[in-house]
Amino acid sequence: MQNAARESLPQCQALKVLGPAGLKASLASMLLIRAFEERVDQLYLAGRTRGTLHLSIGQEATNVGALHALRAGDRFFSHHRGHGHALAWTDDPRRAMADILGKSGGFCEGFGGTMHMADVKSGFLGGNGIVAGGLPLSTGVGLAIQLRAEDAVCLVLFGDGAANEGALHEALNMASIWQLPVIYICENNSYAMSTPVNRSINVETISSRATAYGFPGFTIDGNDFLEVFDCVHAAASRARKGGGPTLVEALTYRIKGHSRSDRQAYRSREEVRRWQEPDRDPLLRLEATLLHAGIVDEEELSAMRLRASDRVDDAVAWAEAAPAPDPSGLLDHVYA
Amino acid sequence: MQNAARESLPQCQALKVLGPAGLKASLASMLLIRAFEERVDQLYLAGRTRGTLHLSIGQEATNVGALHALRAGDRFFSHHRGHGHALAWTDDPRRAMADILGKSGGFCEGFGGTMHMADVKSGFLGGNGIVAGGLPLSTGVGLAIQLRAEDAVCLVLFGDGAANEGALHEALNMASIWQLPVIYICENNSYAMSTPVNRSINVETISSRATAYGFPGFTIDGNDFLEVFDCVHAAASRARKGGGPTLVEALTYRIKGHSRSDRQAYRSREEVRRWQEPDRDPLLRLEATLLHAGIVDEEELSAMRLRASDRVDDAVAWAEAAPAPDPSGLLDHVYA
Amino acid sequence: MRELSYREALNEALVQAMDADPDVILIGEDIGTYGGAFGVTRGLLDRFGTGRVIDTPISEAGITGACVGAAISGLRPVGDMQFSDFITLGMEQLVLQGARMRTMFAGQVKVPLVMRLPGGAGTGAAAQHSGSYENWFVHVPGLKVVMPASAYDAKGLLLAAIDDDNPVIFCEHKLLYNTRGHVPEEAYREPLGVSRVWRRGRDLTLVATSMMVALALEAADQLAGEGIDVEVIDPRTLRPLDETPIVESVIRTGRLLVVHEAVETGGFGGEVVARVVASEAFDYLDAPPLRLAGKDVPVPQSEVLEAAAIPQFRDIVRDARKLARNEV
Amino acid sequence: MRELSYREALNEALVQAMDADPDVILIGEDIGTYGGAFGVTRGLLDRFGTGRVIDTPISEAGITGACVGAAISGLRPVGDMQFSDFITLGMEQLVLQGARMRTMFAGQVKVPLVMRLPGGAGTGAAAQHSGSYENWFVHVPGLKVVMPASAYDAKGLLLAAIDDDNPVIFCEHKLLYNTRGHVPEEAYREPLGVSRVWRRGRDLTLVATSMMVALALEAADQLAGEGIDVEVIDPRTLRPLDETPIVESVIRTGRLLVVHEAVETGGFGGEVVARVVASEAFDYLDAPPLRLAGKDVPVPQSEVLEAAAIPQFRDIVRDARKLARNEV
Ligand SMILES: Cc1ncc(C[n+]2csc(CCOP(=O)(O)OP(=O)(O)O)c2C)c(N)n1
Ligand SMILES: Cc1ncc(C[n+]2csc(CCOP(=O)(O)OP(=O)(O)O)c2C)c(N)n1
Ligand SMILES: [Mg+2]
Ligand SMILES: [Mg+2]
Repeated sequence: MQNAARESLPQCQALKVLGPAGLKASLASMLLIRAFEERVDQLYLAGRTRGTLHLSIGQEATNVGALHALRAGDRFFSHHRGHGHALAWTDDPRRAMADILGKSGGFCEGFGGTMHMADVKSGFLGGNGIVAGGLPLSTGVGLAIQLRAEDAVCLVLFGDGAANEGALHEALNMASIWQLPVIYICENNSYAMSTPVNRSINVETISSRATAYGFPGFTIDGNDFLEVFDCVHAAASRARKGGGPTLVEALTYRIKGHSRSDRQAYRSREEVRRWQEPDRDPLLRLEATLLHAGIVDEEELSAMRLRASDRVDDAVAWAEAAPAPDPSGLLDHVYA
Repeated sequence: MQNAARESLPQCQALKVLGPAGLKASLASMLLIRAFEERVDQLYLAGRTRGTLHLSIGQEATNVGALHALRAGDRFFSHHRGHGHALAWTDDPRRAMADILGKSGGFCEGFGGTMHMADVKSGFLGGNGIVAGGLPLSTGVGLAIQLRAEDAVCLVLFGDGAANEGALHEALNMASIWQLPVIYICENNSYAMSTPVNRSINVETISSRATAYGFPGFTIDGNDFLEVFDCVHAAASRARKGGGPTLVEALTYRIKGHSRSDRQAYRSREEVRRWQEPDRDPLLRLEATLLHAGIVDEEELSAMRLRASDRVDDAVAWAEAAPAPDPSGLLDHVYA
Repeated sequence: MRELSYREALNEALVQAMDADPDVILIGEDIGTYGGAFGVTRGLLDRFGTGRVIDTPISEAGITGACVGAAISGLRPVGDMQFSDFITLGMEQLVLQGARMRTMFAGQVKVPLVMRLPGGAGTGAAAQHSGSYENWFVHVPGLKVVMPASAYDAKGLLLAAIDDDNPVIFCEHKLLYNTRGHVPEEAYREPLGVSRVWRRGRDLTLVATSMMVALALEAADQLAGEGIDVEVIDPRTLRPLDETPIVESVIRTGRLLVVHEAVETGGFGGEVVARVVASEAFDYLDAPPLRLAGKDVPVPQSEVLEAAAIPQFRDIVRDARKLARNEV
Repeated sequence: MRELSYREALNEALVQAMDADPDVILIGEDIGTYGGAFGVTRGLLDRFGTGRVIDTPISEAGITGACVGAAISGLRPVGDMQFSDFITLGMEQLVLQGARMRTMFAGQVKVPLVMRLPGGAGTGAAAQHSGSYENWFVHVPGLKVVMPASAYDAKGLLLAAIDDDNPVIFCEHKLLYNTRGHVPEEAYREPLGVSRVWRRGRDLTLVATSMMVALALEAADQLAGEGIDVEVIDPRTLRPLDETPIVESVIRTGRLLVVHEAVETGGFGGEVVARVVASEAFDYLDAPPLRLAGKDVPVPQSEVLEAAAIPQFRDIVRDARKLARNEV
């Protein structure tokens, strides 16, 4: 993987669609995710979180690239490693932090926590604790969009490990025979918990599975924001025109352990370090591209980094000040 | 589909492995299945069966070709349309008929009936009422064979409709990464109940799905006994040598309705008739080949047909004379 | 009075719901040309087209997920599981997604779906096509569970289930499809969460569900001839359970027998008994509350074995008589 | 006396079973290098190799089917569901295949498998990772259901479950993994189907399972100080249920409280109550038999909400006290 996009930015759909300001907003989103996740990691180490935690560090280009390629009216499903998706879509670190700290005022008011953020009105149909759990759901959303002839798409994110669930098979097949406007993004971050992807599948690419259902699949550099954006944007345009589903496999890497309990015996520190180098780290790569293109300068970049960190400070303070959920509301949402 | 095999019999593995006597035995098995199923159909129409019924008529070449390519020590899983498999393997129409008539003395003693015949000691691991239900099970049998380094394979039969269950995906993937000695036979008989195969998948062949998992898949003429035999035999040889799984899609046709309740509004009589012509009917085709090769003559053929019909008469008489299951044994098999 | 079969009543409910609301769609295997495995959706494809009567591949997790996804998008899908047993393939989508999403997201979504489960034994369909799983769903907060025992209730409850904004498990019984009864033409609703008292009686309260209701009523007739006056109550909705009429009845009769087809152990009968004995009816009990239910065995295929596994008319008569006569 | 944690006790049971019998194999996600999501299989890959400690892709139906297929081939697989909730993806293979195959085939097969389900709430894992599903399995003939509450029982019952020739659902609790207790070194078995009376008492019978056992014992201690003498019984095996000690106890105490973490409606408590009131203990009941169980809501993530959803020590004390004092 090289930073091919760096040279080809002028040809990128991302530049045309987002413009320089939009590109900066996307970079800001990636910076926010990184700062947010690093803070969450500290909060965990300080014993201030509860339950599990799956961090997005290293996957920001896919998180933001995929979601910023959508537009208002579109919908998406996230998964268990979804802080990045929540932030890329809502740009609301306060609410996300409130969820993580189990407070009121977040997306899910103490009911859902880290894996179940959702902002349904805006089209964010939620995280999921069940690997591949969003895949069958996206079929129904795609159907609804199609039946109502809406000009919208549904995107569903999942991991490389999720690609081995039967749910994938059923969802991809149904989307293909009905030509649903669904975009499947496999965030292949090289591991499912302790299982390297080459121990769980016996083919070169996960995207090749799409061909077994009769629709296009692409394997792309998931740490290249521009490549992710362009690929997803093209898939969405096709889907809006009735062109049916697309499977996108975005190659990326999980920098942190799988979750709280991970001793990471299955990989070397050296391997992790390699993915943090400037030619691989998704933030450093987009920064370099935007600098090279003159869209940002070093000063602005510093300001952006500072702003990301400030917003995270604010989010933590806000969430810590928020009240705990009121147990008297325990049964409020079981039935409509 | 033409009767290519007719000319190429001398090159067929089937002739080498089975010899002329074996080929005759296979034809006899196909004749038995046909006669048996036609009788079962009559018994149903006369109100003498209970529950559902799925007949194998038209699929005899796949039934017998696949199972006669196995050998002692091998195992297989059948499915809901499994009378043909039971007969091809056990050559025991009495027990099969007893199961269908809900009598004692059959394979499953009144507990299982038409969909749940099994003769576990011989390697017949049972029919299944759940579409694709045998697929995950075959993974476990394949694992057991592999762990014990047995010189055996496990074969699992399923329909075209079953190919859309998530179970297929999980089973094929696991077999591929572990290189299990499992052979997957998809009896593509053109319909799943009322659903034509081209309405439930969006690719040309079901066998192509194997490539998405990284092992060979073949689409063959499932009404050509010799082609089925040779393909399965080769797959079994490969599997025995540690070569891993194979997916075989055998193109065939279900001549009768799906089950008792089928009004067959989804297809034309003409279509059914075409599949009964001499160039398609699996019995007529194997008969013609063996006649042409001088392995049987017309007289012997007539005798074989008569014998099939006699054996079915005998099976019906035997099963009707058998006692009903004793309800005092109701709870005998719930726990070991 | 117009009579319809249970099958026709369900069909009419679907037609009326779909006529009234374009958001009502059907999703399932062979529900189009074939008309559903039990003929319940016959004619609907012609009337409403492939956009609203959606024939699927054999993919039960996919079907369940499609229903949940469509429901949170504002549609009102009615899923068809073909046989109740196949929901074992959709449990994750139904239970972990459909039933929990509203709570997990603190009320941000509604999940208005109906999943039809044709269940029950008695047809010789054997262990994988004869199941009664209703108590699994009773045990899942977020779901409602409905189980109509007559053509009249089939229509009224299905219309109410489709109106409901929650995921409703709708348990039909294969042997009921051909049973007939009075069914008004208009699109009436029978509210969820209301038990039906089929028959008043002073000596014993018989709570029965689904297929067992008709047998219970027959048994009550026979026992009336013996001077035993049986009250028969059908909860109709198992979750939420309207226990008041049951408790009131037991206060009057002092005796309770719960009859269902599902196997006894871990079944719905335990829930009814536990609620009754925890209620004020406890002080009025003259005899131990009893259950009569399916034997603890996978449903066998052959007639004699199957009949031995499932409560029969004579079993109900026997147990009710014993209970009424204090012979337990 | 040697002490081990519940986790270590399970690990030791696996080691001893695998040492003794080459047919015992483990199948599940991340059970190798990772040592299992809760560390129960730590060290086993090194000891027994990849042929017997089989890390799988994320394919729960596949895992369940692999266990059933291996079991009918003469192996004794121990499956690991990572979280109990994920068995929702394997219900068809477990219930329709594994539990029923022996009966459908009239006894031709044995299905000796153990499926380990780490379940329960209390860790802030939210609605899809905190479930207690034991009563679903209690409702399935062909399965056995085991639920150890202590390190000692964890080891003894797991060894017995592996010995058993039937499919056994082995319900562990995440909050118990770190609890410690006396665990002998030898490979002892605790027989399936035998309740454990943890504490004798005259005033009230408290039946508790899993995590609730320790809370019940604490509550009994506290109540003893108030002059209320509580008997605490842990069924340990929920199916088959050894009800005799419970019935005998209620005959002595006249009062029954069943406590479990799973939601109340449709839960195992109903089964216990129904059995007790149908028994000779009926005549000895001095108060309505009661249940105390999880609230009917998907388990929430945050601490206060989660605590409100699950029975707490103080809830047990409160309900037991009320019952003992006839305040219900
Ligand atoms: C159905 C199911 N099985 C297993 C798990 C436990 N689990 C949570 S995340 C995970 C690994 C997922 O891997 P992948 O899909 O690659 O996503 P990643 O964690 O790498 O982002 C596993 C096994 C789960 N949550 N759901
Ligand atoms: C899981 C499951 N879903 C649905 C059914 C109902 N059913 C029985 S056979 C069948 C069609 C199967 O089609 P196919 O696999 O092509 O086999 P064929 O009947 O054509 O031999 C269906 C839908 C079932 N038995 N199991
Ligand atoms: Mg991954
Ligand atoms: Mg077919």
